[in-house]
Amino acid sequence: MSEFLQFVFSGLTVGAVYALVALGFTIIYNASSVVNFAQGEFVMLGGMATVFIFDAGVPIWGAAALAILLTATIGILLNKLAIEPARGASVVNLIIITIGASIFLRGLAQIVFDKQIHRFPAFSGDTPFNIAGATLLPQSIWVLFGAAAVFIGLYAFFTRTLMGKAVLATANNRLAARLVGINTNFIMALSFALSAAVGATAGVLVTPITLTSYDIGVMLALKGFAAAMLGGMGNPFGALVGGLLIGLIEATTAGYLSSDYKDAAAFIVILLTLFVMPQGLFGQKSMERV
Amino acid sequence: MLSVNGLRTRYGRIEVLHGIDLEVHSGEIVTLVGANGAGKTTLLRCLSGIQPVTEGTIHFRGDNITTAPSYARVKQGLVQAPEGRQIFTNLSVEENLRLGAYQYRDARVDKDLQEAFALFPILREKRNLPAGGLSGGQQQMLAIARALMGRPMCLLLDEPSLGLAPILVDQILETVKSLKELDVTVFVVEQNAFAALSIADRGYVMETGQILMAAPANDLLADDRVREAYLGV
Amino acid sequence: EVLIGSTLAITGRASFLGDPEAKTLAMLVDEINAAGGINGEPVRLIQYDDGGDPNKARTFATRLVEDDEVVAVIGGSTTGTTMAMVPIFEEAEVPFISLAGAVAIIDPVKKWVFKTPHTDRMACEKIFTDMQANGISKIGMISGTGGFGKSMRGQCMDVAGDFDIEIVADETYGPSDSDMTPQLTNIKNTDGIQAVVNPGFGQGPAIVTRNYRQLGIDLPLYQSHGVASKSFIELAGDAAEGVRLPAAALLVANNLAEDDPQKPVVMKYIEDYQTATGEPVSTFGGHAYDAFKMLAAAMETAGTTTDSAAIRYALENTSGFIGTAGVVNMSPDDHLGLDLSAFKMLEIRDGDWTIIE
Amino acid sequence: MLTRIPPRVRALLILSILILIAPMLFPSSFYYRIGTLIFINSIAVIGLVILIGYAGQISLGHAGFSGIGAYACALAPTHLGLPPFLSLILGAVISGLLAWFVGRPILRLKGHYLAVATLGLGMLISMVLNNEAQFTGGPDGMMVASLGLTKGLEGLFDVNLKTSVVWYWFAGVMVLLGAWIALNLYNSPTGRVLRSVHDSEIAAKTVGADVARYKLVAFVISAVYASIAGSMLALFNRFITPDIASFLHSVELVTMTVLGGAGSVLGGIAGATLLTALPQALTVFHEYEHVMLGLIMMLVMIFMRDGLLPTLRKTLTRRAIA
Amino acid sequence: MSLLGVRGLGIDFGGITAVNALDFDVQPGEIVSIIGPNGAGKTTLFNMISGIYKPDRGTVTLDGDDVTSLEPHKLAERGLSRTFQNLQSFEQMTALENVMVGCHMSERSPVWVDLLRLPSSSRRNRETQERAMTLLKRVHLEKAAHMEASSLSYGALKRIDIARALACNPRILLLDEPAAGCNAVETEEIDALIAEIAQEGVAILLVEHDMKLVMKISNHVIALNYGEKLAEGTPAEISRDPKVVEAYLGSHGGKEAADALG
Ligand SMILES: Nc1ncnc2c1ncn2[C@@H]1O[C@H](COP(=O)(O)OP(=O)(O)OP(=O)(O)O)[C@@H](O)[C@H]1O
Ligand SMILES: Nc1ncnc2c1ncn2[C@@H]1O[C@H](COP(=O)(O)OP(=O)(O)OP(=O)(O)O)[C@@H](O)[C@H]1O
Ligand SMILES: [Mg+2]
Ligand SMILES: [Mg+2]
Repeated sequence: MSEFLQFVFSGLTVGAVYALVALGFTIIYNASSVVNFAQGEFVMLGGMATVFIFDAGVPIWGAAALAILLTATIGILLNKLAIEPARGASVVNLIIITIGASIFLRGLAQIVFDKQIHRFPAFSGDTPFNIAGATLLPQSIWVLFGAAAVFIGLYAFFTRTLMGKAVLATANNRLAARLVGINTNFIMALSFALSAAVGATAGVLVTPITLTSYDIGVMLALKGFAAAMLGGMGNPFGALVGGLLIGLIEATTAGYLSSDYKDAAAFIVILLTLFVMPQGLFGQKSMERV
Repeated sequence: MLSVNGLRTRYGRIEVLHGIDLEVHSGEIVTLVGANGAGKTTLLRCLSGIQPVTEGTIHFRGDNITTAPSYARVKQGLVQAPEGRQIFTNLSVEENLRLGAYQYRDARVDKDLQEAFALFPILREKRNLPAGGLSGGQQQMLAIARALMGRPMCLLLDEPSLGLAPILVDQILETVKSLKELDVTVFVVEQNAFAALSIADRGYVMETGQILMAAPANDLLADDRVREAYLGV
Repeated sequence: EVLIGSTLAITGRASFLGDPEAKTLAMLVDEINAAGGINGEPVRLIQYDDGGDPNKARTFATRLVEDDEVVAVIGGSTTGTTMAMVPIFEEAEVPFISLAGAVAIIDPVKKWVFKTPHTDRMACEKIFTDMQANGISKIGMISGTGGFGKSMRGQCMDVAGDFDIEIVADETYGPSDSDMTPQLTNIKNTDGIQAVVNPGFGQGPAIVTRNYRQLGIDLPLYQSHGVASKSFIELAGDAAEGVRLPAAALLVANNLAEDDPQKPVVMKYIEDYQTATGEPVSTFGGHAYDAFKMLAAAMETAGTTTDSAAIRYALENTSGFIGTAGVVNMSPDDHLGLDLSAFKMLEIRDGDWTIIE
Repeated sequence: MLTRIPPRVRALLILSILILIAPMLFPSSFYYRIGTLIFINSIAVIGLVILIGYAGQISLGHAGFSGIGAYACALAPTHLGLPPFLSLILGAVISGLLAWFVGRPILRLKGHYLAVATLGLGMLISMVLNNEAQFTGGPDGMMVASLGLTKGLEGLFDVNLKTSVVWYWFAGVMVLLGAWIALNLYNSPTGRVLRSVHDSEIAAKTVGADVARYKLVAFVISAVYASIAGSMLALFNRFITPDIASFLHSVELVTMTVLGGAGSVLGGIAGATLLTALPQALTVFHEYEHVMLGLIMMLVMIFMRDGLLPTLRKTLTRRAIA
Repeated sequence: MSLLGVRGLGIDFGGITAVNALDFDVQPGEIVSIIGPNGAGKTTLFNMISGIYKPDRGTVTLDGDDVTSLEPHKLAERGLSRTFQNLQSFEQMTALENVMVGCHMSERSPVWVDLLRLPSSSRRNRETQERAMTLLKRVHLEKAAHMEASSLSYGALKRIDIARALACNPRILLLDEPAAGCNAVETEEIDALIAEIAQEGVAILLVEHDMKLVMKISNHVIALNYGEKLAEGTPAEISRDPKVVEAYLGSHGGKEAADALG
């Protein structure tokens, strides 16, 4: 029993990390139907920038805030310099642009920062909580809360505010969005800033657990993308559930079956889910009539 | 209200509007007729800032808006119900309508919403359903209602009767006429030229990217060339 | 001009190997040129970044041989890249000194291929020797699934029997995993385990170490020589206390006896490297240091900077060379030339390495 | 004069001429290797041109099929005693069959969901290659038998041939073959259906096309292309690691396809050429290499919307008219 | 036995009935028009007949065979073809290629024949091209043959849609608002075209809001309202039916209908 609980804790910790990345994907996707493959780099930038600002003597909270701000600015620049000039390009083109951006940002990070692995201290120490024989680090609770907070914020934004609707409208039909008076350029900038900030927040929260280096973005983007698709792209709730689910599958497979094939188990579950539910668990079917 | 001078535009290398001059006065209903591919839709796209202008100017209420972004034009009261409906298929009917009033956050939005529902009761029935599920004609109603939510000073309509049942065509024409009473200027592109000309003050005839004729609507209705080429009588 | 080539994993997953290696080589070339070059000729280093990708490495190897026409090559940060390049240097008859770990590189011996780091097999032997001395006979293993971890796991399985050690739990984790508590929970719950070994490099071992403490496992934890850099202690934090690992003298230079022949060599390298880069040394940079110094020495012995056959012959007959890894004595059937004595068993105490013998 | 020739033949002519004259510009024999790698990548990319460019179905897992092809050539000769060339065929057959079996459920998915499903498929293949170390040598890879091209030719002509030179011509012929087939397809009944599926599946169905089947056909063909490319890489390098099946390699292949111009075979080859040769050229930038690579990718996609080749072609014809 | 038979057909969307208990028949060479207010269920009916939606109730028969819920491509093989209210053009293909895809059933061959471009493949290609060109001429679009569909105007695309559907050699053709977006003169061309097709023995099921067109060429008109049959009869009967006038035609439509009937 205690071992099962331990697997669950492990799964939730890792899953919350995936969920945070997936939530970042959701924002840009909802504004532009583009999967931003540089999302992982936002997470990396959040973590790495915090490390370096912290090492320069700024208190951890200040460092984190600065790092998030910096990453959001980079998000805006990415939109302004690479996405906006490509207006009207197909979704595949935009994806390639984001892949280029991720290579670019990674290259830049290895020059501006370095190629070492880093971490900074956990927010509330490293003494684990002991719950029914299983242990959980305080930082894991931070990550879980972070994921929950980001989810609630996004959910409210997309369902309760007109601005949130305008974001969805921009992705659904850019032309129509412009015709009803939405400043689509602003919406895009906003969503890139928001998405980058969410990514950076994830980086800040998870670095004490996962450690960080200039190239962690690739794997995080991959897992986050998978999580977002499992949950149903575009739905914040799906991103949350998808992330946690993949974390749990990996942890229990590693615990009960084989650690060699825990990633495989996650992908098999994703494939089987999609075969039955082609829109993911909570994805919305796009409405197009003929 | 709206004046267009020497407007030219191109898709890639092919020029499709070769210097359009056109004037819409405040409170008028003006209609534009022309065959398939004449460039009517393209002209409206230019007016709304969706299609860049290569030469010429567009003035709206005295301001040069030739290069103004679309959202700024909507803010100034130049609103379009586009061809092909262009609704937000994944959003609900009500969300579509509320986005039509994106510029406004006041109480009048709710009032306008009720008016839109009164105009097209079917939309009230389907207010919470995704707009993509609507029938073709219902989507057309939504597109028009959404444009009205934007409180236009000048409304641009691209084939508003497309796909509408005859009884609704009557209603749309009535609505357009009633807009005139509210001091809304209307510029309407219509294939149903007879109907459009019968409610319009003036009309333009367009052919292969050029204005061929401009005259009071009644004169056009009586013109033999127009009757033969567009009214089919 | 002496053209020396190198292709390393300067970026990518193995960049913490390739990065210090590349920096070390660049530093040594500057140094040797300032001192008049090799046999009076200036040295030019042609350096490529293969990112740890074997296909790229092979392309760069071809480029070094056919386009740049270098006289010798140092490189291959990982076993995969090294093995992909071996046939090229064998065919082109260019001396090649690898900086990767696996024993497969030099066993069986290949005429033109040498290597400087201790083999993973030796690391296993060193760890098991220490275990045997402490009466440990049943162990658990948790290995990274990257090339390094996978290869060392195989070697450890292979030699465990020689030390009467039984591996009763065998878990793995992926190169970018961030939580190993499920695997460690399984190890913890296996009956009779007396110690745990963790072959792997990168952030994995640091996380394993932290999870190990989080779960409150109080058995000895052995890491491999793959974590032999100061940053491991920083990353693992307090959890690193008491962790043991086999490593080269470089890490404990200060603690070496004054009469240790390695002491002046490693002290100088540490100082030079830190001045040149502002970063602390790792044993990985040391591998490159050994390779370059050995190559330069071979060229001097052979008295040529162009005749690859003579250089190869001189390399193969290197003896008594003192490097950061230990004292090297090569022979036609040993292209590594290190023995177990070159490894020191270290334990982390108070956030620093200490030698235990 | 060139315009009188049908576009299909013209493309093949241009390609043959380029392959023939390129070696005259090679400063050293090393460039034969780059040429060969370009050709091998081109073969995989042509497959993706059919899948992505023609049929509009994305795949982020095609490196998995390359992996199957590569390991077929690594394993079959030792374990089954098959000659390397037959192993290549065996790999292609296995890849084709796998694509056929998994293709039906996978291709019911659309857009990003299809992307993630194919990604998962590729990941599964790459995990098997990584984990089953007793067969595959694990992440450190394994040696591959020689195809014996050089030996065979030397026996024939009694000359001393460099492997990469022989391979250059062999791979060049294979690219021509692959391009010929893909170009044949473009304006054929099958190709037209694939291209129509790109724009509207429903309309394609209502004119009587069994869309599910045609998508599957494109998937299988592209898997075979990828597999053959993988086999060739293994036989050429004579050493193989699971990196060939990695997610990053899949992404690289898709990037080549789109960068060059997804809808056109020559475009795909141009993309493969750019992304294969670029890292070699960028080595002069040392640590700025990756920054430059990312930058170039973004710039090409921003300023050459339709991809490298189609954009160039448009500019050229505009010049010609002006 | 009728060519197309519809019996008790019905479908619901999320609890709301879109079409219910519909019965009717279409004979070869006959033009049957479906009219009704927006949202009456006309397009939905087409979608069920052509296999895009699976009906919840009822059957569709072709020549007496039950073809309910058959895949669209199977129905196409049995001679049923259609156009779309929401255009479904192959945007990145030329007008000619759009129509050539329509010829798919007559030109398809094993994949390997196309891959190797055997002479038979080239020959079929040529034949198809000629046929497609003839069809384009029939809808007066030969000038646009080599233009990409994405650069054509709405009216042109509507006509390509018709040409593509004709390319399937249908025995029954479903046209969903073919004249939408065309002016009176263009509508007359379409009207002539439809009559001509019917003359050749093709049955036509037509949805259209242009009463001039409907009343002039239909043999038979069915009026729907809220998914159910409101009235059925000859154009003259329907145009006088007070229920139809009230729910659908209105004064304007009534006048148009009367005009068309002369
Ligand atoms: N995206 C485009 N690219 C290239 N050419 C285009 C594009 N859109 C329209 N055209 C061309 O521009 C011309 C004008 O088209 P437009 O859509 O404005 O015509 P229209 O008068 O609205 O016709 P319709 O009545 O059929 O809607 C046509 O010849 C058309 O082929
Ligand atoms: N996929 C769907 N999801 C939800 N509702 C649908 C769907 N398809 C059709 N409907 C509903 O069914 C009803 C009938 O729609 P249909 O498109 O058949 O109308 P129609 O008669 O073709 O109208 P129009 O003349 O406006 O084209 C409408 O109320 C529509 O909202
Ligand atoms: Mg138009
Ligand atoms: Mg309809």
